[in-house]
Amino acid sequence: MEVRIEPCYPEIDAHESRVIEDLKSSSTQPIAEPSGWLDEEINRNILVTTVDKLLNWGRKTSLWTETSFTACCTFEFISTSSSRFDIARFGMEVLRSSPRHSDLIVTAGTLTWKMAPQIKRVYDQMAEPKWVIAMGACGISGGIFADSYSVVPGYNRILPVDVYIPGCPPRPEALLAGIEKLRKKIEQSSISNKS
Amino acid sequence: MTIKLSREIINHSLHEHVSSTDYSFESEAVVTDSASLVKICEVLKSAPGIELDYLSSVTAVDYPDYFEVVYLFYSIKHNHSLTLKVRCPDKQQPDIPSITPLYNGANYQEREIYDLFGISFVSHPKLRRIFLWEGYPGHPLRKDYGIGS
Amino acid sequence: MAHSTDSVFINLGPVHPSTHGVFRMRAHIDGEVITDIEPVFGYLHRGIEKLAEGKSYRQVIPLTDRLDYVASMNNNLAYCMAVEKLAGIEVPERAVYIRVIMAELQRIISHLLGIGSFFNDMGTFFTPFFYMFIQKEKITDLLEMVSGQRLLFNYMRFGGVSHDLPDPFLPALSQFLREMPAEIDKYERLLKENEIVLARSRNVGVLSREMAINSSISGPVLRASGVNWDIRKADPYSCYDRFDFDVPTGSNGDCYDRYRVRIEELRQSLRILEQAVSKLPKGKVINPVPLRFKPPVGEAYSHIEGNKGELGFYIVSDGSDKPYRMHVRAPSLLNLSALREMLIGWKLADAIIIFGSIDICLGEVDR
Amino acid sequence: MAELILFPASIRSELPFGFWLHLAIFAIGIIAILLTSVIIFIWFERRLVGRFQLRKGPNRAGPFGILQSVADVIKILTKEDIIPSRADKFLFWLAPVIAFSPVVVMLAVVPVAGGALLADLDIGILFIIAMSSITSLGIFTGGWASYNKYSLLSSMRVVSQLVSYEIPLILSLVGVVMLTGSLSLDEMVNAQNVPFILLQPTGFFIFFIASLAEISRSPFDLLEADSELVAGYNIEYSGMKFATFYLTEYCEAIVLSTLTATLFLGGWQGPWLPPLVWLLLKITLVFSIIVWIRATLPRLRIDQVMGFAWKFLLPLAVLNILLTGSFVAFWPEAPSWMIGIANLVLLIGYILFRSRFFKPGGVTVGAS
Repeated sequence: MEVRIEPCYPEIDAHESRVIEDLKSSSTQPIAEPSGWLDEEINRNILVTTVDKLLNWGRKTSLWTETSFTACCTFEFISTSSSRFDIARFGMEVLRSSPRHSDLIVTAGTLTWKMAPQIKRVYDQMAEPKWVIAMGACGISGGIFADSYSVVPGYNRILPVDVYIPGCPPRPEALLAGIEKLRKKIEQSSISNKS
Repeated sequence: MTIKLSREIINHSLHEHVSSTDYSFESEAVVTDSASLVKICEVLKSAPGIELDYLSSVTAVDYPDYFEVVYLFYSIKHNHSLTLKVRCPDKQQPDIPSITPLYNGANYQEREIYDLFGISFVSHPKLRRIFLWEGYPGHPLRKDYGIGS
Repeated sequence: MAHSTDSVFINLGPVHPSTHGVFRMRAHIDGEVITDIEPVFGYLHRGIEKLAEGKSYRQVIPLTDRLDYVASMNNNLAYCMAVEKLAGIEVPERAVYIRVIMAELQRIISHLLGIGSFFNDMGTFFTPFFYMFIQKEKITDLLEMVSGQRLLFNYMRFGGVSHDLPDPFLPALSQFLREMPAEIDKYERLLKENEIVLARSRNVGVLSREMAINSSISGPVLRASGVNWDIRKADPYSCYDRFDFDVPTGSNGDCYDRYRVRIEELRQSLRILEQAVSKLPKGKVINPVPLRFKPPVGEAYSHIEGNKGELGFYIVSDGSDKPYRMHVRAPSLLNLSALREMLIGWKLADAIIIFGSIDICLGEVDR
Repeated sequence: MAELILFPASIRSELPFGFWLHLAIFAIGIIAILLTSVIIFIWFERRLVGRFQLRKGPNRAGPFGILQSVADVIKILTKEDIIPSRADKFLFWLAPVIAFSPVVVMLAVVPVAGGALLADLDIGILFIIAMSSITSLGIFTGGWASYNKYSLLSSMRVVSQLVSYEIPLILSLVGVVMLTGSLSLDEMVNAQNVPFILLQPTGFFIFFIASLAEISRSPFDLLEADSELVAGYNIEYSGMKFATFYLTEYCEAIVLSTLTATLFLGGWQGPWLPPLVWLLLKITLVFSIIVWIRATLPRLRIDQVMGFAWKFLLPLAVLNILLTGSFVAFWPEAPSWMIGIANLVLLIGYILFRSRFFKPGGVTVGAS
């Protein structure tokens, strides 16, 4: 029984570890969530509100999710999209695997430092406007694994998170409530100020 | 019922190939040193009546005085099992021969032990970190690594 | 005139729709054919084994939930059995039966998901997946009844289970057991002899018997290669020796056989469940152990036939209230040992199916 | 207005700018109907797939969720337009245009009522076949220009698959052409006293399967194979360019449904209802079948797809031509039911003959 020797790519590995180390050292503090929508009431006018209404309606009604799920919460997300809870009612059943097509990252699961550059890259590749939902305790703070040597304590170290959904894992109802929160938030955003 | 192999059967099979000082018994497990590991594995894998063809798991424990690598073998044919332990007293530069050429199933487990304990497996086909990235400082499952950040 | 082609280096994963999580393969492809592949692990390495060393024995149970998150009761069971073996704790008869019921329900969930995602990888646009999920949700409801959680149950304890079955559980389970065989027949009608399914999965990704044994493959993948090895039969634990059930084995070791073995195992699980429900004794469900529980110095290895293969826990105790070392014998990781042998030479589309037919869970691979 | 659209043949003679009026009305009408129906059909497909999967599908935006696709359009059109830094910028921009335009143009020769079509070309069928090949060029360009390995693989698949399926597709139409004696679609619809699906079941079978492959719908959706190629040829496209590709995909499906309805189901012909309504009903029927197939069947592998075209469909198409040709040449006055039955026998016989080589079913897993 001859087993062929696995190929080995030391240069790629070295490069990737450099990326991981860089990201690890540069993300010691949580990124604040994009909060420009809070004080935008001032610079509103009639024209922009009407356009805003249309755009925001379109954006909130068609949130396409990127399939970049990491761990346990994935199954609650899939449950939510399956026949019983049917996320498709909100037009969200379009799971695009390409980040260019998607609007929303649902961070379902624990993030490790090895995975962090990939998730950040996916987020960077997504086209604006884009949103992030931190789903589950691990997504918020690292949860039960926060003390571990390899786990990122919360997605907000590397991504600006819009909505946090607590739970380990959150129930589908909780996820739907979180999505509803995000839709409300989108409703209140405006094209006239860049968040 | 998976039965533990008795000392007599093991002694009977091993005495022709391995000197009896190279291994000892310790509560149902065979304990040996790194020098005669591969030889013992070869014998146990092919000896008639034993034929331990299935390597269930490989793991390591960091005891205060030595590293212990624990192998658990089954025989699918005879439905019996054997625990084999290898002790490695050198805590600075522990090394143990690899049994990946014999059992392909040991491949990733040995890499895992290398990654998390820093025990190097001599003549392993690809001894690189498996879970953590290259250049990660330290070996987390060692007792001196510390828990938590 | 001979044409030569360059092989292309391509990354499958870690963010890829069909790597079942965050697995990654660096593949060399020549046209569509895979010439070499290097699996890359560790994108979900959460250090569970290290974290366990810092927690008391009971606090480790929630950690084990998160190993194979598709079937967390099985992990609870294997861990509790290892600690019970270490400390010599007896389990009441009723709890033993409840554990078997939970483990088999979890096996059904896991196999349903495995089959569903296998067909998803084959490109069926979620339909079989959602059909399976409808049944999965019914079981989830059952398990939620007993534990209050939907995914990570944390139900088992040393010496039994955390509390008794609620009153509506058994009628609901019987209802489910009545409905499920017809559902399995429905899947069979839809998929078993579908021409495209056969064309895509038969004789694809063949894993020989010798290779499977030498690579420490276990569970349905091993049985599909024709090895009759099931820990429930080979080393009966809990009360599996009191049940009458069969071990399905394949003959070719291809993707189709792996799918068939899972379907047959669904049926066998239902058989076990029926017997377990009818024999379920009365009595207490836990022999309580103290909160600050200190097992004697020593070590114990205990294994069960998990949903994906042999799931074992190796625990070393130094007499304190925390495990000195906990090792998980993760079937998902070891089932990938022969991945390269199975993938090389097949087309890219086959590779996805072969990978899907192994049915791994990344939480368990990387731990 | 409806009068004008439904009976435009009269415009030409009566009005001074008859031809231009005709052109304008039809061009605008086709594009308007096509774009509207794409939006409705996307929603229709999502709802239908939802029903296949025992769930509801989009139902929140507007009544029954019918505005769902409108929301999608608004969102996609206002998304950031990313061009990868290493992409070929010009081709990257050009590809969606190349892919989209021929699809619309194809509708020019499809009659929506008796004599009512934009351009009554004598070579209507040839025009459609020529145009349908151009789309693959656009997809290939897009996949290549993206500088992405997945999209490159996908575009390679496009070329091989689409070129292979052109041949059975064209050959399957020869039977229809022989029965009609004309290449004009208008004539073809007029000739269908009995829908050609009854006279030419083999031709219909080949045409439908080959055109499923042409538009890359399941089970031939290899270029968008989600599970292996992530998103296929449009993986790097975002915003409006992605929308164009998305539009192309559905326009192709609608055009295919239209052609199937026109060539094999009697086009606009039908009692009681207006011709346009009949045509739309038939289009919806064919589209539903496409969605049904998509929701049911797994995907084939690339070599199986190619083998199916060359080893199975091509011989069948040639046999079909021989059979129909012999009728037309040697026994022109044969009753139409006889042609239909002979054709059906050919189809069933061929499938049974070929299926000897398959060994379906069989259980390899036993319990012990």
